[in-house]
Amino acid sequence: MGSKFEPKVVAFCCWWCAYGAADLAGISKLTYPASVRIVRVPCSGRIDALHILKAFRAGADGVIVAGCLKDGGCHYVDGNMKAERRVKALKKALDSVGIGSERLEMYFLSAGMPDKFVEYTTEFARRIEQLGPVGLEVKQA
Amino acid sequence: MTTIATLSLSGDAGCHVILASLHEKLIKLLEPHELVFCQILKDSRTIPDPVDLTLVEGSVRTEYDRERLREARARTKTFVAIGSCACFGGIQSLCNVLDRQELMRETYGAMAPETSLPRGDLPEVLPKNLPVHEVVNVDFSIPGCPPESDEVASCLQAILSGGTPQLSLKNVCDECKKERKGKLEAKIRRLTERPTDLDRCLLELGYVCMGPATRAGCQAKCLAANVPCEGCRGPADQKYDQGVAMLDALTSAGRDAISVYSLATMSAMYHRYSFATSILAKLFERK
Amino acid sequence: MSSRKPRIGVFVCHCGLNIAKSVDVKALREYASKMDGVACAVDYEFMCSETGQGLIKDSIKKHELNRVVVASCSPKLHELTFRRVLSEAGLNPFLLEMANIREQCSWAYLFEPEKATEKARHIVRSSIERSKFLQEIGEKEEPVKPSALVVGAGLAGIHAALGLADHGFQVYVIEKSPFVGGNAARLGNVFPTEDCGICIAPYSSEVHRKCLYKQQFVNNPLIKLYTLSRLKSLSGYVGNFRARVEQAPRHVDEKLCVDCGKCATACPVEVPNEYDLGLSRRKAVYLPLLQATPHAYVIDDSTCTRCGKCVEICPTKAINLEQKPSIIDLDVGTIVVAVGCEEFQPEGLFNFGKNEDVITQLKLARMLDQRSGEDIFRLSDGKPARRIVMIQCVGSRDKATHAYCSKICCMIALKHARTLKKMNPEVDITICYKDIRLPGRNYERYYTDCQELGVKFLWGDVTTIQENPDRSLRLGVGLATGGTASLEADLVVLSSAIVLSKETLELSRILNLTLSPDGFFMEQHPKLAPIDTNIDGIYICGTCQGPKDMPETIDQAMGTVAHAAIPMIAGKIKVDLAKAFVDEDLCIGCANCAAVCPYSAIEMTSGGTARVIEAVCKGCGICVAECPALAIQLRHYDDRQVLAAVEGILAEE
Amino acid sequence: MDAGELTIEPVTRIEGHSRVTILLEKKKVKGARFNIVESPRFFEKLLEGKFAEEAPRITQRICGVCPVAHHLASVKAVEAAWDCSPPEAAINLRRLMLVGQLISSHSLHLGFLALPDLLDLDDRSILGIAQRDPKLASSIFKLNRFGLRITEAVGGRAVHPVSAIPGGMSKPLEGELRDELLVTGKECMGMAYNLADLLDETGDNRRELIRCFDLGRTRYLSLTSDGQYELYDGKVAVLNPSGKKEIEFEPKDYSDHIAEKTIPHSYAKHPYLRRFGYPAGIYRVGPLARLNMTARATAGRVAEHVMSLAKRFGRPAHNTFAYDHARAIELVHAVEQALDMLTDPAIETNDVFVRAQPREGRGVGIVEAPRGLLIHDYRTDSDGLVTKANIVTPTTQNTPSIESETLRLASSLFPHAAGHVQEMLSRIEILIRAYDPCLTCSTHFVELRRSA
Repeated sequence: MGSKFEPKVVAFCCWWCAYGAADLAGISKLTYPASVRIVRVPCSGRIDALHILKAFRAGADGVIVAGCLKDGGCHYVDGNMKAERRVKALKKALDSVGIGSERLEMYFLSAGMPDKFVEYTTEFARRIEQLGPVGLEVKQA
Repeated sequence: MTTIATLSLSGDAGCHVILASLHEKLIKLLEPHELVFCQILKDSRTIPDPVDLTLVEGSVRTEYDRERLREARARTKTFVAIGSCACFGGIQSLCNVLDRQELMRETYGAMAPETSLPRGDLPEVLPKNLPVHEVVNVDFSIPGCPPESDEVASCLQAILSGGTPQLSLKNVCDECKKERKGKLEAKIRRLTERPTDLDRCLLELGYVCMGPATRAGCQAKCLAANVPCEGCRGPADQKYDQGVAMLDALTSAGRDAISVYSLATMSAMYHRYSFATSILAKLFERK
Repeated sequence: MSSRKPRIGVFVCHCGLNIAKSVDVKALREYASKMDGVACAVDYEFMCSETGQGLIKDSIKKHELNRVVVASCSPKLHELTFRRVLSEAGLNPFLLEMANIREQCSWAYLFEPEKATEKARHIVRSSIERSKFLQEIGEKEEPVKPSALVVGAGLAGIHAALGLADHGFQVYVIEKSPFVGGNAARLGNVFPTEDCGICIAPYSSEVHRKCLYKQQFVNNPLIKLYTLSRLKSLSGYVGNFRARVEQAPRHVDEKLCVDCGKCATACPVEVPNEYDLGLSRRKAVYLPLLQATPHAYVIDDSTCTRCGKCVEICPTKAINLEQKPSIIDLDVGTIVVAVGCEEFQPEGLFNFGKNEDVITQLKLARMLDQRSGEDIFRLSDGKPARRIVMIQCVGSRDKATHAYCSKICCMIALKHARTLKKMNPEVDITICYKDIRLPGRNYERYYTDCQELGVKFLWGDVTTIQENPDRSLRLGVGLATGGTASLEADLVVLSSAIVLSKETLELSRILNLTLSPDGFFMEQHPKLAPIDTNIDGIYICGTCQGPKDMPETIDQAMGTVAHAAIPMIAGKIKVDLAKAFVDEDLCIGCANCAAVCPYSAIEMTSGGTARVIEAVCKGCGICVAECPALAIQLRHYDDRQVLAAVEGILAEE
Repeated sequence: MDAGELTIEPVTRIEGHSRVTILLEKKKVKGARFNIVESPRFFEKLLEGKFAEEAPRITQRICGVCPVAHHLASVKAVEAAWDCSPPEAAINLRRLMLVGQLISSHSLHLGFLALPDLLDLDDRSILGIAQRDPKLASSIFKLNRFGLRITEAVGGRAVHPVSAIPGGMSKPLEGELRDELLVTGKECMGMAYNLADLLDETGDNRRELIRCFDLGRTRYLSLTSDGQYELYDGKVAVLNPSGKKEIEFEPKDYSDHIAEKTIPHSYAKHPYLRRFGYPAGIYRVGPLARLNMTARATAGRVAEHVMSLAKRFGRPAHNTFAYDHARAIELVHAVEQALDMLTDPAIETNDVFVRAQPREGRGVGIVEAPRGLLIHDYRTDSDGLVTKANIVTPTTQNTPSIESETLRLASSLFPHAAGHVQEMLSRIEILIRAYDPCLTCSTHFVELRRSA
C-alpha cells in the first residue's frame, strides 16, 4: 500500500499523575501521535507483567508505563518504583522473546506536566515507528 | 459399563506408571468397566469407535501425535487430559523458543562419524510442542508431573460415576509444612546449596519456589524433601500464567533474577511445565 | 445483575462543539451501536446537562441496561456525576465506564477529524469491552471510636489535645519524657510576642493568661496524660486503632507528691540537668524546673543508686523504688502525631564539642533564661562574654548535612542578639549569614531593631576557627562580597539545624508513616493535604512534619483537630468496596502483599491467610501485581477488566 | 502373500511408540525395520542455558519408568563437571534409590508386560493375571509398590524423585521410613523368590518358544567394579561374545569408545563400538549384560538361579529370553540388597550434603538403569549453566540388536509361518518386549558436538 506504518502504542497511565497529564495536554490543546492509546489504571504499581505481555500479544507494537514522579510523587507512596523494577525485568524478558526491550518504556511525570507527556509519547511513538511492526500474530478475538 | 481408552502422545509414560501403580485399586476400578485400548497394558492396536472415556497422556509434538489425538477425540465422549504434558505442554515445551529446523539439525545433524537426518516414513515434527487442549476440546484435566495416584484414582472414580473430578483450588504452600516468617531475603539462591534452615520457607530463603503459584494436592512432597517446588501441577486457576505471576512477585520483592539470568535460564524455573501455555511463549508466535 | 448478559448503553456526548467539532459523533454512535452487547447508543449535545442525564436514566429503564458507557470528557470531571445518575436510575454506580474522548481525543486532534474519530472509536471500544466485566460494588460502614491518641506533648501535641478535648472527645496523650512542654519549654522568651515559652496561652483561653501546663492540660477531665511513655505497636485502622503503650516507672506517685522537695535534698546523687543542657545540676530524684508539669518529682532510673534515702524521708510515702514498667492498650479512633524535633548537634563543625565556648542557640537560650545580671559568661572560664559571633545555617542548606532551610534559626539568632544588646549595649555581636530569611508577620521588626541596636551582619562563610592563648576565638570569614575578614569572639553561637530524632524513625515504622526524602514525616500532599498522612486517621502537626515556628505549629495542630474530628463527629466512616480482596483458597499466607501495601491495609489472619481491611485499603492494586498466588484482585481493576480494556483498545476493526 | 509389508503398529506392552515393518519379497523376508515413531523431545537442547543443578530434576522427565536412573546419572554428571564429591552417606542413599528403581521397574515389566505372554494367557494383560492368579498379581503389586516406596522414602516422590542435588542429597532417610521399608522388604523377599522360580519354570515349560529366541551372539556392555555387579559406580566393561572382557574404560572416556549413527527410519540413533565399526560393533546392555559381566554370583538363591540360567543358555547367555529370567534374578538380588542396606544403621546418617560450587567443566555420569547403561554428559560454564548435553539411553543401545534380531526371527519363522502370520508377529512382539524397550527414553540419543 505504501502507506506509512502506523504503530499501536498502549500507554498505561496512572490515574493520579500520568492520566491527569494526558488530560491537561488535551486541555492545553497539545497534540501527540494518535497511535498512543491510553489505558487507565489506579497506580502504575497495579500493572502486572501479564498486562504488558498481553498488550504485546494483542497487537501492541510498543508499551508505555507512565507513573508519578520519583522521590515521593506517587500518590500511593512507591507504586511507581515497584512498577519501574517490573519494567526493568520485563525489558530483559522482551529481549529474550525477540520483541526487544526498546518497545517497553517507563516514564515518570506529574499531573502538571502535559508538555512532558507530549514529549515522551511523541518520542516513543517515533521510536516504534522506526522499529516497525513487532511482527506478532494478532490474537484472534 | 464404560469403555475406557488411554492414549499416550509425546511424554515419558509417567502417567501410565501412576495408573499402573494404582494396583489393586486399578483392577477394582476397571472391574465393572472395560479397558478397550491401552497400548502399554493391552494388545489392542486401535481405539474403538465409539469409546466412552479416553485418558490422554503427553503433548502434541509430531503430526502423528496430532492425528492420533484428533482421531481419539472424534471417537470419544469424555476426554480427559492427564499429566502436565497433556495439560500445559510439559517440560518439552521449553524447546518452543527454539527453531524446529535448528533443533532437528543439531539433534541429528553434526554427528560423528556418519551423518544423515531421519527421513522416510517418520512423522513430521510440528513447529512447537502443544498441550492437548490447543488441538482438541478437553472435558477434564488432571495436572501433575506425574499426577498424584490418589488424585488420579478419585478423579477417575468421579468421572466413571458421572460426576466432576474435584481438584484442589489451593496452592502448594497451603500444604507445605515449612515456616514462613513474612520476611523475604533479597538474595537469589540456587540449589547448589541445600537450605541452611530446613524448617524455613524456601521462597523466603531466596530459592525460586513455585509453591505460591502452583495447584495444591501433592502434599508439598518436594518441599518436605527440602527441594523447591517446580510448579509441575500448573496454576490453581488455569486461566493464570503461573510463571508471570512469580516473575511479578519476585521482581518487586527486589529479587529480579530475570534481570540477572536470561529468559532461557529462568523459563525453566518459572515455566518448567507450563511454558507452552505461557504468555511469553505466545509472544514467540511471529507472523 | 452483573452476572447477567451485558446490556450496554453507549452515550456519546458532543460537548457542544468541543467533541463534535473534530469527532464525527454520529459515526461514533453508529459504530458503537453495532458492537456486541450494546443495547442502545445515543448521542446528545451535553450529556452532563439535566436533559442529558435524563436521557441516560430513561434509556436505562427503557432498554433494561445493566452497563453504561459515557463517551465524553475526562472521568476526572464527571465520573461522580454520572455515577450518581446510575444510582438514581437504580443501577449500581460502578457499572459506569467513561470513555474520555475529549481531553484525550477531540482536543488533542482538533484539526484532524479523521484521526480524532478513529481514535475515539478505539477509546469507546475499549470502554465497551471493559464495561462487560464491570461488577456491582457496594459500600459498608465502620464505626469510629470517639477518642484520640496524641503522640508527643510539646507545643503541637498540647494544642491538638486541648482542641480535641474541647470537642468533647476522650484524648490520650503520650510523652516520652517525664514532663510535658517539649522544646518550646526550653526556649525562654519566644518571638514574636516575647513572652515565656512555657506559659503561652492557647488562642481560645480566657482573657487573662494562665500557665497552660499547670491549669488546662492537667485539669482537663477528658485528657489523660501518660509521661515516660512510648508507642510500642499499633494495629487497626481509622476509627478502630489499638495502640500499645509502654510506660516507664516514675517511682513517685503523682497524686501523693506534694512537691516538698525533701527527697531531692536527701538524694546523694547529683548529675547535670539535661533540661538546661547541663548548665545546672539536679539530683537523681528531681523536678527539672519549678513550673514542670506534671508537678511531681521523678526518679531517674539510670542514675538512682537505690539507696532508699528518699523513700525514708518522703512525708506522703509517694515514692516506690520497685515500680515496674507497665503496658497500656489504648483504643482510639484517630491519632495525631506531634513528636517534634531536635536541634542538630554539629559535632566537629566550628570546633563544636571541642571548645566549650562554641555553643548552639538552644544553649544560649538556656543561658539567657537563667541570667541574673547584665552579662552572660564564657563557659570555659566564667569571664563575661563581650564579643559574641553567631554563625547561621549550621547543618542547614548544606548538602553535606541537610539540604533544607531550618526556617527558624534566623529569627532565633535575631531574638537572642536583640535580647543581649538590650541587656548590655556594650556587647559586640556579629552575625555571619548566608541569607537572612524573615518571612513571618512582625518578624522584620527584629531585623530593624538589631540594626538599630548595633548588631553587625557579616555576609559570608566562616572558614577557620582558632583558639587564642587567652581562650578567646579567632574566626576567619570568607566574605560573599569578596575578600576575607577576621573576627575575635568570647562566645561562638551556632544556629544549628532542626532535625528529627533517631527514635522517630522507629516510630514511623510502628505507625507505617512514610518519611519524605529530607527525613521528616511525609504529608499526604504538600499543598492540598499538609496534615494528612498516607494512613487514614493519622494526622501530623508541628516540627515533625518539617521546620516551622510556633504560630505555624499551632496552625497545624488546630488543623489536625479539625481533621481528626471529622470521622469522630460522624461516628462512622463510609467505605466503598472498590478495594482489593483476597481469595482465601488461593492465598498461601506469604505476606508479600502485607509487606508491599503502603497503607498496612492487609493483615494476616489466624488462619494464615491475608485479609484486606477495606477501611484502610486505598485501591492502588500494588498488592495484586505482587501476589505470586494470584489470590488478590482489586475490585473495579481486576485482571479481566484491565485486560479487556487493553485488548479492546488494540482490537482490529 | 508374495510381496509386501507386514506391520505391527503400535507394538504393545512396551513404553513408547514403535512400529515393526517386515518387508516381503518372493515369499521371503527381505528386511525388517524397527521404527521408533515416538516423538523426539530434544532434552539435550532443552538443557542448554539452564542451571545444571536443575538438570537432575529436568532430565528425569525423559522417562517415567526409570526416572531415578536419569536423576542420578544427571546429578553424577553435574558433580563430575563441578568436581564435587558427595558424602558416603549420600551415595548409600542413591544406591538404595537405584535398587528401588530396579525393583519397581522390573516388577512392572515382568508383571504387566512380559508374564502375560509367558503364561500364555487369554487376556494378555495384568488384568488377565489378576483373573487367573490373583496371588501372583498381588505379589507383583507388592513388589512394585515396595520399589516405588523406596524411591519415595529416599527421593521424596515415588515417580520423579527430587532429593539428589549436586553435593549429595537434600534429605536423609527418616528412621520411621526405614523401619517401614524393612518390614515390607522382608514380606517382599519371598515374593521375589517365587517370581524368579516362576521364570525358571517358564524356561522349562516353554522350550519351543524360547528356542526361537536363539538369534545370535553379541557383545555386552555394563558397569562393573572389579568384576563385581555394580549399578552406581565403577568402570564400563565390554564383554565379547565368548565371555571375555575386551575393553574396560572410565565413564568419562565413553565417547572414545562409543559412536552413534543416525538411522533414516528412526528418531533414535544406533550406537556401536568404534573399534569394531558399524554394524559389527553393536552391543547389548541391560539385565543380561550385567549378569553376563558378573564374574561370580555369591551364595544363596541368586547363585542358584545364575547357575540355572547358565545351564540353560550357557555362559555368557545369548538367548534373548534370558533377559526376562535375568530380570527376575536381578529382582531377587535387588530386594536382598535393599534389605542389606536398610539393615545397616549407617543408612540413617544425617550428613548427606556438601556445598557444590558451580564452575566451568565437563562431567559424565553413568549409572545402570533397569534397562542398562545410561550416560549423561554435560558441559557447564563458569556460572554453572549447561552449555552442552549428551544423553545416551539403554534402549538406544539395544535398538540395533532389536532390529537385527527381528529380521532374523522373521526370516527363520516365515517359511513355516504361512497361515500363521499372527503367531509370527506375536513372537516378534514377545522378542521386542524381552528387551523391555523404553522408547520414551530412546529418542533422546544425541551428540551435540556442533561443528565449529
